[in-house]
Amino acid sequence: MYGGISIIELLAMLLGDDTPADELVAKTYAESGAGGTWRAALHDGFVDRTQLPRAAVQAGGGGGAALTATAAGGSGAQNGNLEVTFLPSSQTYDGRFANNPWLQETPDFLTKVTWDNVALISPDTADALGVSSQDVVRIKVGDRALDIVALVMPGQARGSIGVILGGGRTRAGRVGNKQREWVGGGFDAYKLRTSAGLDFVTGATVSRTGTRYKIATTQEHHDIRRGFSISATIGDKEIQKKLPDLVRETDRAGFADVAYKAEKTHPYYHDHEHGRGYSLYKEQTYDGRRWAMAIDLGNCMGCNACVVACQAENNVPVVGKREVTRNREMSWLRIDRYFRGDLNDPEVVGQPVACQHCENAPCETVCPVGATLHSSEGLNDMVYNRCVGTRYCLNNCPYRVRRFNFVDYHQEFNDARNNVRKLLFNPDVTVRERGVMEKCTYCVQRIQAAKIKAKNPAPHGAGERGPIADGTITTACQAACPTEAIVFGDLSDPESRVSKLHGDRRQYELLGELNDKPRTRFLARVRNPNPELAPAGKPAGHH
Amino acid sequence: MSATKSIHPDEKYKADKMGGRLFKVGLAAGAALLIISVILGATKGDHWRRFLYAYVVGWSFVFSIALGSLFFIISHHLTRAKWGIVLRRLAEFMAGTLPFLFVLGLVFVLPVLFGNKHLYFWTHDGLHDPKHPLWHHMHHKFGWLDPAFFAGRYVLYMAVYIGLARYFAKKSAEMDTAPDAAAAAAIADRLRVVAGPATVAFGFVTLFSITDLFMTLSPTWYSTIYSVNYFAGAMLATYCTLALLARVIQQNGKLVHSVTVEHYHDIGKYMFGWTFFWIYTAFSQFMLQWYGNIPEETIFYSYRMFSDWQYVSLALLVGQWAFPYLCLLSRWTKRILPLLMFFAAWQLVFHWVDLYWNVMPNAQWTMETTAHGVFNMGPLAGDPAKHTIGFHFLDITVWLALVGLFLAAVGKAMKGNLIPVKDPKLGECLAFENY
Amino acid sequence: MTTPANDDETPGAADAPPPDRPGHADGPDGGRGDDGDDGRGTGNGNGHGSDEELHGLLAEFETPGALIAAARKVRNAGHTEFDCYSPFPVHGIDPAMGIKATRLPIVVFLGGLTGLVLGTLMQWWMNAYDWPWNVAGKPTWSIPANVPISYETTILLSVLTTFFGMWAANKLPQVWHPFFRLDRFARVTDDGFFLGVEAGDKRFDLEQTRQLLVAAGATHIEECYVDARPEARTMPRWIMAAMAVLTMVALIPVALVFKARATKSPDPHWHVFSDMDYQPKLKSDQPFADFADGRANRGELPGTVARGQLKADDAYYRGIAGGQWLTGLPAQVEVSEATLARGKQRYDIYCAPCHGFDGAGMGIVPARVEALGGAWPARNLVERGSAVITMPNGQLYNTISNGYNTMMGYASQMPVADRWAVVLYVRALQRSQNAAESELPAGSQVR
Amino acid sequence: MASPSEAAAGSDGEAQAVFRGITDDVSRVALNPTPKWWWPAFGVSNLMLLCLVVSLYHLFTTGIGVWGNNNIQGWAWDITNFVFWIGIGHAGTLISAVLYLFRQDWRTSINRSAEAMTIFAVAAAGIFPIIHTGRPWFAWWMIPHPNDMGMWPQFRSPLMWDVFAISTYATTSILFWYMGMVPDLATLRDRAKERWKQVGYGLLALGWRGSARQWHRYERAYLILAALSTPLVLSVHSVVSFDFATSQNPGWHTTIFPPYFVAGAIFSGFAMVATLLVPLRHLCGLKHIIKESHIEAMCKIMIATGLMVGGAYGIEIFIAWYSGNAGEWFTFRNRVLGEYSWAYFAMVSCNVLVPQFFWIRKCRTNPWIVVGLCILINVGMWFERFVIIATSLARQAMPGMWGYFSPTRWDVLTFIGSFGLFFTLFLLFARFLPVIAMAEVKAVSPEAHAGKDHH
Repeated sequence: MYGGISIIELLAMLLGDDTPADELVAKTYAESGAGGTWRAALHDGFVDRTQLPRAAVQAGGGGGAALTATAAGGSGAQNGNLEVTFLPSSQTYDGRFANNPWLQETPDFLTKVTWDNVALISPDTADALGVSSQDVVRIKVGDRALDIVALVMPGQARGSIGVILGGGRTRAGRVGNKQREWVGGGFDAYKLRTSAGLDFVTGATVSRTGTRYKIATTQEHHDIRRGFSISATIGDKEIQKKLPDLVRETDRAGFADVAYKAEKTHPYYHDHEHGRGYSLYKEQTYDGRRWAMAIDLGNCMGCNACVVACQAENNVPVVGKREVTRNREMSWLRIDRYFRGDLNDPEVVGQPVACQHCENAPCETVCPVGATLHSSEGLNDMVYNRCVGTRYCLNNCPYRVRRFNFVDYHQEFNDARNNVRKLLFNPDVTVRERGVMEKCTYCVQRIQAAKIKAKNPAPHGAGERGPIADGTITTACQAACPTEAIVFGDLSDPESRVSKLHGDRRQYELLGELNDKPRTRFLARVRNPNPELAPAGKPAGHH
Repeated sequence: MSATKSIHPDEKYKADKMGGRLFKVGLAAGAALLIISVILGATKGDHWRRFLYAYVVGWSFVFSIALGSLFFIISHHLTRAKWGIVLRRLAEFMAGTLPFLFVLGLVFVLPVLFGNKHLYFWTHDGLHDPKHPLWHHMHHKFGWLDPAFFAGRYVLYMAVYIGLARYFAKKSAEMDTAPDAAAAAAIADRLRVVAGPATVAFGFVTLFSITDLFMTLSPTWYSTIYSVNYFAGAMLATYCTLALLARVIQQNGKLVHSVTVEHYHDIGKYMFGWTFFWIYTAFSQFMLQWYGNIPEETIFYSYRMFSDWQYVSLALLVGQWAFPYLCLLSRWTKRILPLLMFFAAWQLVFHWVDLYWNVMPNAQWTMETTAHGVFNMGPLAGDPAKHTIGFHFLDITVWLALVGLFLAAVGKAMKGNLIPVKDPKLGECLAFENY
Repeated sequence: MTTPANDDETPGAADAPPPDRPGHADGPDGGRGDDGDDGRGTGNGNGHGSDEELHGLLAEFETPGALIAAARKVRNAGHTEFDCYSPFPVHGIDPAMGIKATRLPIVVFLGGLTGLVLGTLMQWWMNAYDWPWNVAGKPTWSIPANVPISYETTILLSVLTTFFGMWAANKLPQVWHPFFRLDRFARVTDDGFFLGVEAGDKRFDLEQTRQLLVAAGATHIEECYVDARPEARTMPRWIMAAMAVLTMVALIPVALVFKARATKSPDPHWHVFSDMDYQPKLKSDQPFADFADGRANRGELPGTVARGQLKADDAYYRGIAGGQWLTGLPAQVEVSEATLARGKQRYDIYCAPCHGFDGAGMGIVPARVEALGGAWPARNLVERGSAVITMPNGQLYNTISNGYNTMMGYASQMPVADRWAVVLYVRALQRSQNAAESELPAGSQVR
Repeated sequence: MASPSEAAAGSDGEAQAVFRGITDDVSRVALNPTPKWWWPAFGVSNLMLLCLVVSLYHLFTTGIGVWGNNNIQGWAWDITNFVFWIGIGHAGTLISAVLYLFRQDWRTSINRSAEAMTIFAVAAAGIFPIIHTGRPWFAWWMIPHPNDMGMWPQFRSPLMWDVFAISTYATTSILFWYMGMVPDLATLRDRAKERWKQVGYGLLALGWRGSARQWHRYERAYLILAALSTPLVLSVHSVVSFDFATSQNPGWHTTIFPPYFVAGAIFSGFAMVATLLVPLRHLCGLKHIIKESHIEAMCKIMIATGLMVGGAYGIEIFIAWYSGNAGEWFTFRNRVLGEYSWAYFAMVSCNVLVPQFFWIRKCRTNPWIVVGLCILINVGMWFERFVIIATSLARQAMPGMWGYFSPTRWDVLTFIGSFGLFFTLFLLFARFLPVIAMAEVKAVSPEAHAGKDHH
């Protein structure tokens, strides 16, 4: 970027060759005989027909049963003989990305932890050890010891401690270095890891050090099970009760039933397309385009790509660990993760939730200055510079997808030394000031760009004013989704993918009973577990 | 101010035969109308549904007046209010009808107990099937909305009301026969002390009894302010009835000097005040459910806003609130007795419309089970606009029959003095002046 | 300003002699035994000279009851210009004095009605008419949601009408009144009950009225004089001047606001609060000193290939085939009427200004330069035998894309397909300009 | 008495003495030199006010982030404090207006200070809606005015209703208070010795001279103001309750909120009046005007309103269960048994159980007990708002966004600061203005009828 020279160029220069690096590489590539051009290989990211030959492998006899036993039972080992497994971090991998704040603040899909690496302990083992979340524990293996914060993790195998790598770096950079508790940075798990046991070691002893360490999670901001037992039960039970409604699922048999409909019609639910139904007023209608989204839960695997893509596209600030502990993370799109069933062997369900762009959005009606209102195409628009920040909309959003700039998260850009980091902003998206509410916009800047383009004559645009072809606009999350779980488009076009998905029998509205008429609809997940692998006595995805 | 007066020497304040006459007239009219209504109900051919609904409306009308009278008595003792002492006995007579109203109420409570499925929606058998669309909303409260438990609670609520009414009436009557002023003052003090806990009991029982008796007529709908709104209407009706009753008694030559225009003026003020409170609670309920727009709640209003009922709703808004409210603003409306009587009668009629409007639309909540075991919520489900008022002559006759019977019960209770002659504050009440 | 409370030890009421001189109020100061601290009540302003005229008689009574009785008497005697003064509202005095009920309630009702109408209209006009917008699917004019504000404006205007209506009816504020000159009158806000008959009353007669008041039970009677000079009855000039100046000063900001609204200004508006006008983000055309080229816009990094930008087809994208300029046309380019038409259109936009519509190199730009006496020739594209004619298609394409000498590249303006279309059109121009007669279609040759 | 004429008048002169006694006692507070207790009290209040200044400076320069509010609980202490203060204000209006309409003469002894308390409580409340916004410098956008953006406020928002309700309420309270004070200011004008006080009180008294014609219109206007204030006071807290009740949030969206909030407001307001007046009558020597029976009457009203509030708690829970709405029922179970149960039980015990002590006569008459119980009630009423706001928001429909609010030191400082503002204003009032409505006390005293024929 600054016209510096790369290592190969330097080496080549030392050898007296001042060919530019790319040409050097291209030359080497051509010499390698891989076929095609370097440019093509660079563009495609792979070289065709260079894969390894397919290996023929077969599962051993009775493999299913063995796997089941491991998952459900674990080793059940006593303290002193615990197993420690080393897991790469979903954020920093082995620590190499520790200096990337986007990644640091992207919550791990399962643990929802940001900014730190932790030791995962199953609920049973934690009870046996007398450890609870946020306790700093000392894990001893032989003469090696590691002080790391514990997180009680449903689904972790009994008797096994999952130590996540990647934290506790001292020379990673301004962001990645291990710092004070409130800044994060994690723990150096390599203290335990030797070449003798790269993936796991056994014979570990875990003891409480007596100190506590605040973990910043984006869900269960505190342990739901805190407080006296009734309090804990109420939260847990409620989640279990809500789950079948929030994250709808069915199994193969259920889906095969032609009468299956994920939208469990509320008795007072009315047909959105016709009539007033039970609304006490004539609702607004939309003549032109109607943007909408469909999220197929069956495809979502919780990889977080959408979350990071949204953050990059929409100039969503990274807020730091302390703010995350105060529930102030700014990500417009979050993936809710729930555990179902026995907490030692739960099923995990995830659900990406962003602004649902309700037609009857409860957030809009309470804004005193009209800073959030509906566009003629059905977008729930946020007018940043009209917002005075009453936060009423936030309180009134049943989906809790609105994000408030509690302090100036862009303050550091006042410092000239951070100038070059300004380049990370998307020029098409306003950077929000403190005191302003924000939320998912369906990437309105992309929609507007497409609309402008559609008005331009060919060949830049479609050549005439008219419909924007389905698929022309992709939201950032949609573009990043590897499984195409997210589909965006125009409902007024009956042939668009999103229209079809909205007509799918797996579709349902989140919290539809409120008559908010969300434009984002979910498609129920169809679980189809291998009956051989499903633990005995456990219904496969029934609700 | 602290000026007092003694009872006018020419005053006739003994009930004498007036109670008996009222009893006869009321009973005759009530019985006759009731017979007509029963005949109409029997020929209506809807399993007495309309009759029962009309009966509940009529009963809730007279019950609200008795209830309001009871609160009038208790609150007057509690606050040591002076102006209404001359009216207290009349209120006691009206509250004294509660035992009789208890019996009248059994007309719709007993059928429910013995398996009538046409009045209360929750008695419908189909609801107990988990496949029923409303099962999710209802199944947890089948224990509460159990006919036997319901009847038991009815007895309990009425027992509390009757107990309170009898206690206050008895003590008040004792005051008349008190040997001296000190003894009467002691009774008055005693009543004031009891009035505190009595108000508490009254308040809590009313919060639940109204919810139980009338709100559960709407299938799944709920509103926390419902009983407060009913109570507001009840108080309004009570003051109107007090005004009319006092006037009728005066025209029979009694209490001519005791009840003055000042007292009527105060009744008028309270009518005005309760009209305001009624619209306040009604608006709170409506606006909040309109604003929230959650189908579970808006269903109540959607049936009353988008069908023929909308005209009743509008009539209620104008008749129960806007028109009398504006007119009662003026001091003169309250002091010119014919005008005041007109508004008292007007408000009473609209009080009935209010109750009718609250209860009657539920009558079309029919539940049907098709042959295929698929439940639907009746022919009108999902289309509020198809709702009709379904007015039947029965609606009026049952109401008037119950009013007649209520008046008969008032006549029965009307014994002894028409004013508490030995009440320590009576003098101040007689001298009462609005300033 | 009046003087502090001051008890005159005036002899009893009934036999009170008329004061020996008008405005007598500075009798022996007894004061109140309990405070013993006055003696300042020497009636500053109570004395009167020749310029003073009688305002009225002020009689004192001991009880509210006595005041009512006196008021009735005075009224019955036919007086109208009189008033009673008491520390609190005395009940029963209104009928005694014959005060008619005030019409304030009607005024307040009208005020409230105005508030109701204005409040409702305001909401309708602002939310449903002037700028209706879709909020949560609710109707633009949502009447139930307008009730609270209409209600509040009704009350607000009623309250303001009541308050200022009372001021107006009572002629408040009126910080000065002749009776304030009398020290004794200070007790009216304490424990004194007074009845004042004004000299302007048509039945007023100093002696008779005095006798009437004595008969009514007055404990003390005093004459009250005021300064009769006209200038004493108007406000001092300096106060008027000061108020005028203050009003003018107060109007300046308002005037400025109106001026600002009425005029247009090329200046950017003041940023009292930045309100996200200054963004930390960089837009594509923004200068940025941190880079050598001073631009925020970064091009593709050398050696990288963006998604979808592989452009592996050298013939099509670069006009090269096998290391040589392409002589034919890439497979993607279709030789058709439509392509030629497109090529002509693009050529007329991008090329013709210099090369001329005919390709002869005399477009409007060179023509203009020549007209101004300079020379700025563009290449004649159609000149027989010139390099352009023999140039391979690929090179021509390359020239269009990347420029030649002073001609800039048009790659950023014209997509690849268009450039090929222009190549085609230039070829057509060349052909048409240099066509042999034999090449013309039969029947169109010039004879 | 010094004057022979008065002495001769016998009982009639005694009436005048009674009036003068009232004047003396009340004017003394404002006109005599500053009492010793006043300066320390004022100093402490100013220190608390300083907390407000400091915390507001920090808030304005840093952002709402200095408080503990978050993306789950957008409102927490800020709106809790707002509703708390606005509720406190209600007792003043109730005492002056409603009790006036009901001819409760005992109100005259306390209405002035109660009205003052209203205004200062509204002032303390009024700062919160402004400072709680993310960009308070744009709070004026909520006032409808033509602007270069061509935009209007959104009148469907309950916050806009609040703007109108609170400003109307503040205006009305101030006018009502001031109007009631005009005759008493005239008294102070006529009694003040220092020239600047004479001028000051004189200007404020508008030249009041107690003429019967003036009194006639004044009384009528006062009655109208009282009649207007009564529905206003109902509407203001109802509108405040709409802030919550119009939403779809379980725990917020319930129809009983308007009357329930009003009852709660009166409840807390009376507790605050008693908390202030019990010490004030001792310190200012007004025990014979603010009598024990007045304190007792207030205690009884607290029982009544406390029970209304308790009834609302009951019916809310019952209907939450009855409704069959799972979210609604969960919110209430969570309120009672969830992790905020400590707040819920603090609320119930302070608001429902504590006032029950007032059934006992001893608890109504002992000043220490009264003040203690009243402070507990105010604590309870603060918790009521906290419970409604914070616990309802903590666990809404999406379990993925459940949270727990923890206040920061700035939350605490701002809250203390609001008390500083309130107390500072109240002490200034108690020092310089007529703390008791002298004219009204005189008018309702038996002596007001002296010399009248008993008819």
